[in-house]
Amino acid sequence: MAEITLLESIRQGIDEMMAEDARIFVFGEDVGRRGGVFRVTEGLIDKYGPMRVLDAPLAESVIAGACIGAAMNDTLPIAEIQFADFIHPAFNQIVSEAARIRYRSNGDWNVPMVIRAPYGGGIHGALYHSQSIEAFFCHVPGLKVVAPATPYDAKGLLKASIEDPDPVLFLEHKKCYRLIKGEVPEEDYRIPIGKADVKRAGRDMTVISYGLMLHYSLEAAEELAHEGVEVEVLDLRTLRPLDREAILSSVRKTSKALIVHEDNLTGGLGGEIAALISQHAFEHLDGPITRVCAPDVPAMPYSKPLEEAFMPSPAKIADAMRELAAY
Amino acid sequence: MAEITLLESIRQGIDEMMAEDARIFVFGEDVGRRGGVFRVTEGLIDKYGPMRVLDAPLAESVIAGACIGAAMNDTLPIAEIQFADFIHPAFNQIVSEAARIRYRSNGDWNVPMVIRAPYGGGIHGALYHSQSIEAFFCHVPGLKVVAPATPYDAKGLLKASIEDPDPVLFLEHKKCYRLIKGEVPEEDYRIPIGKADVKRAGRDMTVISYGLMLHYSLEAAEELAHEGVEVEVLDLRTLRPLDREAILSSVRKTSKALIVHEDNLTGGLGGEIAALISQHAFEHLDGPITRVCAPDVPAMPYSKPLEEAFMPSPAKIADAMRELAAY
Amino acid sequence: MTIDVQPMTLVGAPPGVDESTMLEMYRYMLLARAMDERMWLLNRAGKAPFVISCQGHEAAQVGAAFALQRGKDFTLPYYRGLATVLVMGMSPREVMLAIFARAADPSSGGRQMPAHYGHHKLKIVTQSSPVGTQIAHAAGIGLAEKIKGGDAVAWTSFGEGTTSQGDFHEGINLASVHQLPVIFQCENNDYAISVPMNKQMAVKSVADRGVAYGIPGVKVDGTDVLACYAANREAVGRARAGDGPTLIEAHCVRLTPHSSDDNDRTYRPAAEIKDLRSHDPLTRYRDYLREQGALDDVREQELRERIKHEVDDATAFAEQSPLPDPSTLLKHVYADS
Amino acid sequence: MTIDVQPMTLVGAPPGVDESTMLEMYRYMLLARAMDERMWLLNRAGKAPFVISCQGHEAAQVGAAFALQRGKDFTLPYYRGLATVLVMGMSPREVMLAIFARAADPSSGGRQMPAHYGHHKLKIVTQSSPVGTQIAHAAGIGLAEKIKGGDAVAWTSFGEGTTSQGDFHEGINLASVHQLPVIFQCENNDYAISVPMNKQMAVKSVADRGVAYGIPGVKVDGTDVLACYAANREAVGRARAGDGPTLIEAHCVRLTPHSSDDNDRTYRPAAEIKDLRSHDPLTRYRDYLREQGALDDVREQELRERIKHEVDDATAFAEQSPLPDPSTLLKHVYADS
Ligand SMILES: Cc1ncc(C[n+]2csc(CCOP(=O)(O)OP(=O)(O)O)c2C)c(N)n1
Ligand SMILES: Cc1ncc(C[n+]2csc(CCOP(=O)(O)OP(=O)(O)O)c2C)c(N)n1
Ligand SMILES: [Mg+2]
Ligand SMILES: [Mg+2]
Repeated sequence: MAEITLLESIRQGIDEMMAEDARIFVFGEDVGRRGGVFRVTEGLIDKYGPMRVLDAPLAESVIAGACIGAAMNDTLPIAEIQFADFIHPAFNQIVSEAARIRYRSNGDWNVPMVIRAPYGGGIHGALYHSQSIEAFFCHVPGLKVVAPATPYDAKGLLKASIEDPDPVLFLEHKKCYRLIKGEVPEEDYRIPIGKADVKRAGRDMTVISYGLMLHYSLEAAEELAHEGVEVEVLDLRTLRPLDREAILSSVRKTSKALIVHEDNLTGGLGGEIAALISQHAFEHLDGPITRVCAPDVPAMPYSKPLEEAFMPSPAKIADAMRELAAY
Repeated sequence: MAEITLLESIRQGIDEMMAEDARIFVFGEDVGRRGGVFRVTEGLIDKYGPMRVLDAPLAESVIAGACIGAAMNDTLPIAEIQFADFIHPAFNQIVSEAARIRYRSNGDWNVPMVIRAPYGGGIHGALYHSQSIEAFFCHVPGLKVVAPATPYDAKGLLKASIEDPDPVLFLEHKKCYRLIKGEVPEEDYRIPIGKADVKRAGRDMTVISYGLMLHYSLEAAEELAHEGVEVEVLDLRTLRPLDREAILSSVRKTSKALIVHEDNLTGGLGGEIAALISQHAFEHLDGPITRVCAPDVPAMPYSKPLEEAFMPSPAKIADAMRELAAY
Repeated sequence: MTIDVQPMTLVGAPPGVDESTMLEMYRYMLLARAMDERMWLLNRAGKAPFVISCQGHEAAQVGAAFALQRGKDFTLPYYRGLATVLVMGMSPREVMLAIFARAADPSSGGRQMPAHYGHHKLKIVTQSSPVGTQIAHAAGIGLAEKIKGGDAVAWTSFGEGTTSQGDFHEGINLASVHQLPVIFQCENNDYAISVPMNKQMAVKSVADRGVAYGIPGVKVDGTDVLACYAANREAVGRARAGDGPTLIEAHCVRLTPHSSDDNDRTYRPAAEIKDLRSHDPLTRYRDYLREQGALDDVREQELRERIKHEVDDATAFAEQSPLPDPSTLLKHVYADS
Repeated sequence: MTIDVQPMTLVGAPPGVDESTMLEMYRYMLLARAMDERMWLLNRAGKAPFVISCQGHEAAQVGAAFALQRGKDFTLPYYRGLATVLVMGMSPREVMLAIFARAADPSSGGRQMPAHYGHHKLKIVTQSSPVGTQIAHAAGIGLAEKIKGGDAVAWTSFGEGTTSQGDFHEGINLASVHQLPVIFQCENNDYAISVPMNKQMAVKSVADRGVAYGIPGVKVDGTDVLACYAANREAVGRARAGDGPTLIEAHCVRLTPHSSDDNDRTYRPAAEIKDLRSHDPLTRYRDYLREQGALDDVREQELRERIKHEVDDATAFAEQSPLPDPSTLLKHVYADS
């Protein structure tokens, strides 16, 4: 098996699907000649031509809105939002339209589209090129939200997302793009949407995370192993729908839960996870459900010392693990 | 003291503030001659003229965006979004701009504006005239979110919101507009943003709610009193920033928590509240933190039987109270 | 605000429109009006919580829909589009099912307010309440059609107030950049609820905005069904030929308050309301057909009776049809629910 | 894509512009260019993670800013607005503080990327990254000014790609409905990162879009500082007189890649890149000033030395200035934090 980066695994996934199914097209700013600002779609325009790899006008609402329309006319659009921070102008189209079309039409219409969005920070992107936006969309029935952390998961989940008959928001962590490498099999495969994955087994506590923070959590877990604490690390992979069973059964086993995300604490996905656990695994809990998240400031600042102060780090996560273990 | 409706208390609040401060103006669709589709601003154009009560073009993004600009030019705008469901086109202006301007300018600029939005259902408004939108904005640092349930609180909080140097989203429950009446003192007063209020004291469990559901919770609490269960009902009033102390101290006292909101369960504000409690009042908990919320469907349907099935009711809340009491 | 529809002369039948077609247009206009008036009666009788009208827009909608191909072309009509959907194939019974919010309502199974039309088999695309979103969808449908190499057309409608929305600009801009087969019909009735056009835009005509996208902006008398047909037929021809989108402004009249929740006397001058009826597209077309000798009292009479019967039948059928079962609340959130 | 700036003749000085003003304009253009080039050096040296240029836009910005009143009028310049903010009063030291993300950076205290300008005292309104939002803010500032009865003007800039955003439409539409004192300057450099204008809009000129709002749409050679000054001076006059907004399209050249993260050779024809320098606004203006006898080698030389000194000083000052303290991370979320 070949070792490739997260970025390459996503490009491969798109490429292999486009080769198979002529209904698939890519629509976004600079996705053509430029191959996207991160080069995820590099080379696709040469392979599939300008009618299947289209540079969109600089207008996110119609990027989403047009893909919604196209999805209702027997095509399978993959919209690229250049930075997740710029998905907000499309909020109405995604929340009021894409997410509600099946329900409001009583199942008569549906919107099989994928919206790819690079998110997350730690790359000197400052307030508007670093945001974690998942919490907004994890609150929206009718949407699915996927956030893989490894090349293997990303490729398998991307293919599943393109085949999904409902709208899927596919989140790609910018810092993981080239940092995270992994083996990906030659043969065709899928990772089902809605299934979490235990990336490290342990009996002393459950850490629930995703994206870049999943990797930081694994680092911290490694550190605690040397201190004799066996941490189980659960990679959500899909943020909506949440894999309730995976979360609850792990916590019932370890009886302690630590939630880690890069998004702001208040109103973040961690709240929902804590609520699930505290309602449905209450009897098993042997310590307070703890969250390690970004502080409640509008977004990640540019200047290095501020960016570092903002980001949850393996060290901060390890400290929280120790505290919870000691409880 | 006079008994007035929630709607009248809001109109009075705007009117009295406009009379005092010439910097205040109202900007929204149909707020002029029509006095707003709910008549909240009725009569104001006659009193203050068309330059302080302006009919906006049918464009929410610029309603918010222009008020942001106006707030930076020494005026105090009150934007009206005709229905909260239609705030989504303004999401980018509110989240990327209004909420971030103070932080991104390191305190050099700020946006003293109020955005009023009628929200909530139970009025045959269907999917797009019934939504609860608070969770999206409660996740946004830099914003304040207020949702009063009584005429007294509404008037006092509205005045505090207009005077607040930061952007405030002021949510008005449509069904409460005329249904909820209450006494409001003649004299000038304020209700501070960020302070919850115990609307009913009790020792057996804490119910945390706001808006229409606050009233339904009080009804249910009344019912349980007859069964010998003393329920404490906490009215959040402000949804961001949350009154952590009020929530935690009440739960520490009663050791049981029930959260009730009309918004969809998953990713709703209830998750954040549950997380706060499960992390910071863990030792005091004597039962699972329970949530009574709307189901995870895109929004409230129009047809009566479906609308009723969607809405949390006093009966559903009472059942949850009984179950939690029996735990 | 004065309504500058031309004096009482209609453009007359464009080539290829025979008498039976002209009468068919008239029938649909009458049907839409009769359905609409019945809805108001049901509302007053407490049987329909909400009504929003197409009264005054019938000519614009029937003229346009006659230029489209049923079952082939996509329509994305906004909430005033009753006459549009009738011509595109929705039956009076199907329309009434929505008014009563019944389970069998094909648009939404009673989930949405009435007038939020949708019907996949008829390629009527499901509509929502936030105005203008469908303009972007229409552009996307056109984009997909171009990608697939098909020759179907996407037709969408909206009010003049909705042209203030960003989605109006973004959607038409995309369609014009790629020369997509889309027709954007603005049904200008001078008001957005209570807001008059001069508070909505600083131009006299929405059609003037075509220039900003390098596409034809056509202004047509929206109370003249034959003129609206001609304008749309030309636009459809351009679209199918790959010559790109057209922006059509059909100047209509809003003969009713905005909706059953509105009272237009609070903001609309009495004289203006009084004058509206003189611009009723039905009266104008009836007079024209009579002049042409295409219509007489007898035919008019039998037409009206036939329509009354249809509306009675649709109302009775819908009223006795069952409401949605509460157990279906959780259905259709996702494919597997 | 060919850049259709007129042959090498400038319009010449409009009435009331004396030689010292013309030289002052030149000085600001040189200063902006020198600052910009220094930033790229710092980026290459690994001292500045991000640079985005105003190279090729200096004439459009200096011409415009000279038509405004410092400290009175509001400017909302987008990220290419280096020359704009320099003329409006931001010092080279203040600009460099942002490049090094220092605590004393007046725009954001090092919180935002460089080129996200803001300076309350100078009425430079804080800018964000999502393009086009400032267009709505400018309209709102104009609205407030009208409500207050003041005569300040709001001036905002943006690229041609940004005209595809809904906020462009909504903002200009509002300003035109209320005849607000706002100037919308589109600095058209033919590209939005890699996307050429013909994939962005189906019109030849952004100025054509003024018609859609019933306001003047003025197309000006954005490499001719005096022409840009004249166009903006006229627009400012209209705005102050209460005659409403103006849309100005200044056709510029983008002499650099989009930003330090971009490589334009992957999408921009080599010949086109080669040709760009022949449209350099500085060269054109220098030649003009020499023809006019306003400039000679000596004056040019001392000007350049003075500027080099300023840039050296600003760089040294900013580099040794302290970074933000991590403990300030939580400050300024709300007034009381
Ligand atoms: C985004 C959004 N904002 C506000 C509303 C509330 N609303 C419904 S209809 C309407 C006026 C529409 O006017 P126009 O576009 O002229 O259409 P008309 O009803 O006059 O035919 C408004 C403001 C809405 N439905 N959607
Ligand atoms: C809403 C939004 N979408 C995407 C981006 C990413 N982006 C930054 S600059 C840019 C191109 C802007 O082009 P133009 O408006 O022509 O200005 P120019 O850079 O050419 O001067 C894009 C797509 C953004 N900043 N904001
Ligand atoms: Mg209208
Ligand atoms: Mg450009």
